[in-house]
Amino acid sequence: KTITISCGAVGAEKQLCEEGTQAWADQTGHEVKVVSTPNSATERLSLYQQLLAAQSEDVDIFQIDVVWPGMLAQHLVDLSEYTSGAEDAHFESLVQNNTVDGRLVAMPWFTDAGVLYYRKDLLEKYDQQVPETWQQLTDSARVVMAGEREAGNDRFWGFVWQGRAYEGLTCNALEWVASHNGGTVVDAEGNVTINNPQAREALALASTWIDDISPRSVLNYTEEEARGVFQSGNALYMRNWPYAWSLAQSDDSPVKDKVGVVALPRGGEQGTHAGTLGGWQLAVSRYSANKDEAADLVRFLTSYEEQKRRAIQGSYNPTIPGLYEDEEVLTAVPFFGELFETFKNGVPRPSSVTGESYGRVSNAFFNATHQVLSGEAEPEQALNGLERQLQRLGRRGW
Amino acid sequence: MNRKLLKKIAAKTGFTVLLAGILLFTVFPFYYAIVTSFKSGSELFDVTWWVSSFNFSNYLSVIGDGSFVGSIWNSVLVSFATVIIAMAFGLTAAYALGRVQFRGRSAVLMIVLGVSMFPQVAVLSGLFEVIRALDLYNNPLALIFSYTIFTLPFTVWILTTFMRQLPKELEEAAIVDGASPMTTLFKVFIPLMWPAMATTGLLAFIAAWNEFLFALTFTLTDDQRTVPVAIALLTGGSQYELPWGNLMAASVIVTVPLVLLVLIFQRRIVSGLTAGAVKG
Amino acid sequence: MAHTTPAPVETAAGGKSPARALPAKRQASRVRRQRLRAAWLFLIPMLVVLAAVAGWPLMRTIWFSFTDASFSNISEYGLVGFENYLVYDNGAWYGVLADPTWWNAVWNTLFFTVVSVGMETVLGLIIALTLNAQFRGRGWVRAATLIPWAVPTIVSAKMWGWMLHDQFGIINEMLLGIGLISEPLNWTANADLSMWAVIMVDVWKTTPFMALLTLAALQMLPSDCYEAAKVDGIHPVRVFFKVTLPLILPALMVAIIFRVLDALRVFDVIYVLTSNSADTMSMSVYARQQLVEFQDVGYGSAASTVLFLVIALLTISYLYLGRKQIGGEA
Amino acid sequence: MACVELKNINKTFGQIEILPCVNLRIEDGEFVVFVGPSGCGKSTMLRLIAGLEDPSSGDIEIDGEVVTDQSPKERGVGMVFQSYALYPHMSVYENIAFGLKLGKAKKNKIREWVEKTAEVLQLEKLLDRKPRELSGGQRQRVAIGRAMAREPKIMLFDEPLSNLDASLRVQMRTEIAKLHDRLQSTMIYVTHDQVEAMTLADKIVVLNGGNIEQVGTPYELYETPASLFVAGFIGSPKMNLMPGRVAGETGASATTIDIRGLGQVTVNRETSGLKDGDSVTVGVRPEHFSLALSGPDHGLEVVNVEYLGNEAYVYVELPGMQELMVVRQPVPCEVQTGQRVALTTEPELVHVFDASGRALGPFQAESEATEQLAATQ
Amino acid sequence: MACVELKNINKTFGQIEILPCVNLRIEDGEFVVFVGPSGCGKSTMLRLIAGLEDPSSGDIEIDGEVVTDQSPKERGVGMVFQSYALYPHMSVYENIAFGLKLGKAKKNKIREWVEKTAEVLQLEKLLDRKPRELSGGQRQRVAIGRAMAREPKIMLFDEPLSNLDASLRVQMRTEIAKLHDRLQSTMIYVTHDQVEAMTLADKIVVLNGGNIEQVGTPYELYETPASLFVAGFIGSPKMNLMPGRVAGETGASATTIDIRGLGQVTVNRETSGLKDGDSVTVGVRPEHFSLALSGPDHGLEVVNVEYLGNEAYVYVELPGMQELMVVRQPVPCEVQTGQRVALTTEPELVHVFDASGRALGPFQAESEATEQLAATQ
Ligand SMILES: Nc1ncnc2c1ncn2[C@@H]1O[C@H](COP(=O)(O)OP(=O)(O)OP(=O)(O)O)[C@@H](O)[C@H]1O
Ligand SMILES: Nc1ncnc2c1ncn2[C@@H]1O[C@H](COP(=O)(O)OP(=O)(O)OP(=O)(O)O)[C@@H](O)[C@H]1O
Ligand SMILES: [Mg+2]
Ligand SMILES: [Mg+2]
Repeated sequence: KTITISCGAVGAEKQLCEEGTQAWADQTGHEVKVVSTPNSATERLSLYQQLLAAQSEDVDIFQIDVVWPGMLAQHLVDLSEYTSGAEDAHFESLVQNNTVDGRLVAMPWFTDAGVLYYRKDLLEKYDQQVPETWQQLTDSARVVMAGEREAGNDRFWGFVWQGRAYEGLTCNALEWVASHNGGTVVDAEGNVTINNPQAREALALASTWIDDISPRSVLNYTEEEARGVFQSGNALYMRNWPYAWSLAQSDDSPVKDKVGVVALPRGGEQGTHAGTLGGWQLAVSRYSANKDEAADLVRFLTSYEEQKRRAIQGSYNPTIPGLYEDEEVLTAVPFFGELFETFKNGVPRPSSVTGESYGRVSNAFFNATHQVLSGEAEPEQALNGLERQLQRLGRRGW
Repeated sequence: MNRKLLKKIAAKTGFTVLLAGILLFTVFPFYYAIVTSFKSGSELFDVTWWVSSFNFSNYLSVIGDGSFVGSIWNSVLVSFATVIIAMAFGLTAAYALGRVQFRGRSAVLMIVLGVSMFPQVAVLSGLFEVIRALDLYNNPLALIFSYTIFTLPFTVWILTTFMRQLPKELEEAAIVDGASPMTTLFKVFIPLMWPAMATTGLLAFIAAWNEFLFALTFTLTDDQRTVPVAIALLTGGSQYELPWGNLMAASVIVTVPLVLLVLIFQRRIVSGLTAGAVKG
Repeated sequence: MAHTTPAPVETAAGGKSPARALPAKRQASRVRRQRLRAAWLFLIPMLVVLAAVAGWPLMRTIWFSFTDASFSNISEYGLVGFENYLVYDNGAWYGVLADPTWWNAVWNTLFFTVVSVGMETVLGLIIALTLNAQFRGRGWVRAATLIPWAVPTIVSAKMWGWMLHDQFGIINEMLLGIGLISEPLNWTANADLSMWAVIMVDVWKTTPFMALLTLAALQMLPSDCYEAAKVDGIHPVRVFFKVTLPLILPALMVAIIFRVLDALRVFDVIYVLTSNSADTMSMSVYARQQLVEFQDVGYGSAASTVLFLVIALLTISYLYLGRKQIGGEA
Repeated sequence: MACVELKNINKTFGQIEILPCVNLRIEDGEFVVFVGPSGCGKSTMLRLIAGLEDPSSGDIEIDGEVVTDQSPKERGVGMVFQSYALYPHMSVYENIAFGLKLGKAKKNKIREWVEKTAEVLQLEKLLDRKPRELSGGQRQRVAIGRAMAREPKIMLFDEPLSNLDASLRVQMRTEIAKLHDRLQSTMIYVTHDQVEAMTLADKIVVLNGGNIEQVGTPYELYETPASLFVAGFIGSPKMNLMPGRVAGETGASATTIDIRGLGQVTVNRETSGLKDGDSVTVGVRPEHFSLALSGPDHGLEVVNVEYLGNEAYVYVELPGMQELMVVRQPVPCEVQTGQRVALTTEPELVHVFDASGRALGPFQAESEATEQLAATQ
Repeated sequence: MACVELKNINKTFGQIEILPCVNLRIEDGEFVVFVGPSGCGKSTMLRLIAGLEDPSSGDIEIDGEVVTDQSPKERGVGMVFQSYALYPHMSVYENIAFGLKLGKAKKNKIREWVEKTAEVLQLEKLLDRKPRELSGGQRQRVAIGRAMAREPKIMLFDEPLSNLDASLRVQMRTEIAKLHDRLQSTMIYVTHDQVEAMTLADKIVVLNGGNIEQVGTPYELYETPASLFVAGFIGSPKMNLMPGRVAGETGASATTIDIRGLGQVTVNRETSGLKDGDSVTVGVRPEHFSLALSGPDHGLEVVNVEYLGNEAYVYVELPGMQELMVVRQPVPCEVQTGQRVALTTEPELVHVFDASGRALGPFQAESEATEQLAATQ
């Protein structure tokens, strides 16, 4: 039988996926076809939805984002019938995230969480500490920036992150709010929690960064723009996903070996380290003609061995806690160990609870944030508006 | 005499400057893409004006990916077929709309235009259903079929406009010579419509060549995909990394055939085709 | 030999008998009918193809605009009437027509359309006039000018995003280099600039479209009245405005129509360059956001339908204003 | 067999009535020439007959069959367009061969035919040229060739020789006459050249502002124009027309007419409808005046003498008349500008038109005058 | 002031040489008419003078200044195009006014001007029409109007009256002559109408295959054509040309020439370059033959009589010659087809051309013959 799987696009991700599926195919004698899908998550989602809405058999296994299970649940198979409890070995938060109405619609495959990149050399040069809180980050960034600018690099900035009005900003802002103990916009019961003083404080702080330690154009940065600035040596700090690590460490990188990675700062002394949970899951389509084989492939791909291989070869964060203590893994990616907590306790976006409204929630959230950042609205005003908007969205239940 | 010479030189210089300006305006970003396509890794983040070293690794990696070459082939097939269909239906329709006066002509024109008034995303789902119903999913035919939704109105309108401008007497002469509408169209009008046909053809070809949303949605496997999708699906080592070098190399690769195509067909865009036909 | 029925001979002045009843307008003759039939025969394949491609999707979109269908479960929906368009609920208006974001998108789109199509038309004309001249290497220049149109939109938008980058974008480098600006501009993030950045990219990308169509129109002009203008010693600028422009106007109008249609539906450029930013959100981006990101097929379809109506309205009034040029002689 | 009949044809362009009501019958094999002032509707008539234009009302019959509905092809017409309407993308050869090819003739047949036609039209060397590389006259000949090659049963020529030089025009005229003899097809020909009209026509139709003024043989038109208009239109230089006034009794074989500035003429016309003192117009053709030098105080002043090589036109001023009188004289011409001359003519050669422009026929009392006139031919 | 001079002008289109080497001087204020067979290069010459076409080599001077690289505007020319070249989107009014506005004339000034021009051209009622709604002749008049309204210092007319009816043509011709008188501008005029050429021209230039055959006044061309070509080309119907052979002594005031089928003529030409037995061509104009009826066995057969109204052409067959001889006769004409006639002429009226086509001048011994001839005018 031929199983069609959508995993990754091309490049290293696809290659890893192909190797994994090939191994399974060799074991079982089935055939696996890998289809590539767009890089952009929204494009990928709409493509999936076209296929699923048409009840297409064309794809058996979908690689889905951590925020999608709520939206796609009704098209997906309950995997718990096939996994015989294997999901228990994974991060609990992820499994919960993937369980919709008691059905395990997807298996965690790899995870992601926002981390802070910093320039070891510069911190040393200006005698600064690796920041523990956002405030420290702000202060040290100012110092280093002033120094570097004086030294002639007038394009040097303190902190770059993802400020464009898109999902990435939701992730960033959620980190600020959550690290200030400001909740996750909508709590697990479906109540709108965003309009609280901590959240206001977090946004107010962030909005001071613009034109101070962050260029105004950060308001239009996605991951790559930020990495571009950072990797060309023009920024002290960067908030990004772990993927940037291997690139920053690549041979032709000007910042090679000058980069450190830590968990994102806390929001004040009482705050917590918070990294928004990202990552991808594998799910089986309800319309698949080969559900059994597909589920088996999912089980195989999410297994300990396969995740270990991917962690070593591609620095993909495993979803099985045990792997963060595996020696082989740690030699390949040293910071996995240090950041285990960050990955384990990644802050989930309120996607499960808001279900198919998540898109609107996230949109409302990043738009409100963007307004605050760009100075069009005061945090208070923006959050009031956001709260009203979300309450209206959720007025009949999510 | 001297002033005249000066004036001539000034005019010539002015023209050259204008030309240079136009070329700079249109080609510079592409040139920059070429420059970028020879870079790799962190070089990308440096601003450079010239190609410092010819590093073909991006090209090799793009071409080395077998499915990319295949997608070029798919694109060629799809675009050519689209243009041929658009031309075939467009020309005949343009003859009817441009040369025959009948009631409902403007209504037909409006309806044809109306088709291109919905945003692509809005028709996407419906079209997807049609294509699945016709069992064309993941088949280049689906693209050829769906592309007519934007190429056809365009060709019909443009060709109608140009067809209308041809002298009435020519058609009358053909009628007196006993030519049927078909013959008139093919033997008399089409040869005179080359500038319009080459232009619309090129524009439609490129539009089909570059179409992304339909191509992404209506094909699934790499061996059926077209160039823009293939380019969009070029990614780097991970989810967020954009492989700039590869992307630019791929863009350069797929633009070259188009440039050649334009070079070939622009010869058809010549003036004075109807010169000498009628007096007065 | 000649059995002529001599017509009553009348002098030129007294020619017309005052009360000759004009017979009722005759029916279309057979020749005309034949031509008509040929015309419809020619038209029908085109119409059938269009109907096959577009009929269902368009109907479906309009239909869904009256429902509360959602993307994630498109088969279950209820009819909601005009709720997606406009509804009064709990003391407030809801629906597309009551959404300030929508009206902001409408305004953005109109602004974008007017400015970018205007600029494209002017630039396209200039380029076309240049390419119309005879010079060595004209073919290459023609091919070169078409490149922006030939680069896939996604690539070109990304390319420009890169070039417009405030940190390592070459545009800023260039402007800094010639001293036009003293510090890098935030093209895509700055609310004041981002719309202009979008317009700039769109102008760059689609000017070739205008230029090529205009070129075709120029090349199909009758040439001999230019000689007359030359002999009459008329200034080239005047010739352009009084002769060339009126003569290419029909083609230009059609080119503009299609550009306007595209501009009113603009999506990729804006989406790639500035994402969902409210400063640049267009009607299509709005519709897509509703449809894809918010999963609300009903609402998104309503937005699409309103977008369709806006475009249709604009097009019809444009055609009406320009009917002389377009509907003119046949 | 192709006789053409126009029945109550009316043609309007929008608001403008071009042909109010035309009735005309053209016999099979006849050579009919349409003449008339510029813009009077000649081309429109041809186009109606060809079927390129629909009449606003009325019917066209060919061989008794109403063809208003038929296409030009079915009507069997060929046409030389006034504006040529050559296919600009085809060579001269292809232009001429196009109709033949559509007629499904054989390849070498076509070549033969085209080459023959081209030879007749002196286009042999130009067969490979495109229309834009031809001179005006050459284009016109291609247009003729295209219509000729197909040998249709009705041929329509719209000023086909207007751009050809005199000697070529004579040759072409002869060729067309030959073609007519050979094919016996019906030919309808529009021309402004009087020589062409006179020499080619079996019948001339004079149009004026969309109305048919007179139909007749060249001889009839020249010798007995039915109206002032025809009299003024046929003949070049045109007939001298002078306002006159009946002086004395009418209705007899000799009527005296008073012409201001010229004196009295006695004419031999049917003047019974007139009475003493009525205004009439008197017409005398330029060749029908005799010139005699008169003394410096008598006669009329010669204001201009135009030398044409084979003849000369003497322009004489008639006091009180705007237009000059023209007298044809052989060369060498004896009078010179500034001299004064006396004009004389014969009574039979004087045309008289009543106030409404109708010509007065020859005096009918015994109806001999006419016969006598005819016998002189 | 505008005298035009062409110096060694050569013009080729691709491979084809149209004008091999033309030298011509046109004086200021002169009215020059170009005539020549269709396709001989007349329009090309006008276009070269106008500056619409660049000469392949040679120079064009206006008032002594080389203008080869000047634009038409700088040359100060106006032109009526053979193909009219009207602005298709402008009304008649706008077409005529378009060139005028240039001079920044006031609006009502322009209107006045245009209306005056339109009146002269009888276009008053058509001022609002577009060219496509006009008849051929009306379009042509618009083209004339456009050039006339501007009153340039050099006016070029390319067959401007070819599509007008005879009477309008006469009027227009007069208007052009008036315009010439008024403006004193240099006019260069192409026509195929011999009457136009003869009446309008100060100087006629006869072109043949790109070469200037002869330049002269109408009188000179008609009376003393320099070559066989000019002789055959000027005059309609054309001169009768017969092959002959010198019989007897040459170089004297009377040379005898033997014409096959016609007998011997004695001419009064400079024949010193010839010798007994040499081939020559003898030319006699149709109006220079006298006709006399001869017996049924004598003389030549009349094969055709063409009636033209004001005159008749009698076609006579000369045994052994392909072309028919034409004799002009007044009407009523006394001979009829089938009769046999004898032709006679005067020695002074006989043209003789040597084998190369050059005309033999009048006998020069005392150079009196010419003067005498001139005196008769
Ligand atoms: N573009 C061209 N290419 C080649 N030959 C040309 C071109 N234009 C004109 N000719 C040739 O040049 C010759 C002269 O053309 P021109 O138009 O000057 O003739 P013309 O004397 O005006 O003739 P007509 O009386 O027929 O108008 C013709 O034989 C014509 O075929
Ligand atoms: N499309 C039209 N709309 C309005 N009037 C027209 C149209 N076509 C022709 N006419 C008018 O009809 C009249 C007759 O035109 P037609 O072409 O038959 O004239 P014609 O006798 O051929 O003249 P010419 O000798 O100048 O060619 C003219 O006065 C012309 O202005
Ligand atoms: Mg006409
Ligand atoms: Mg010419």
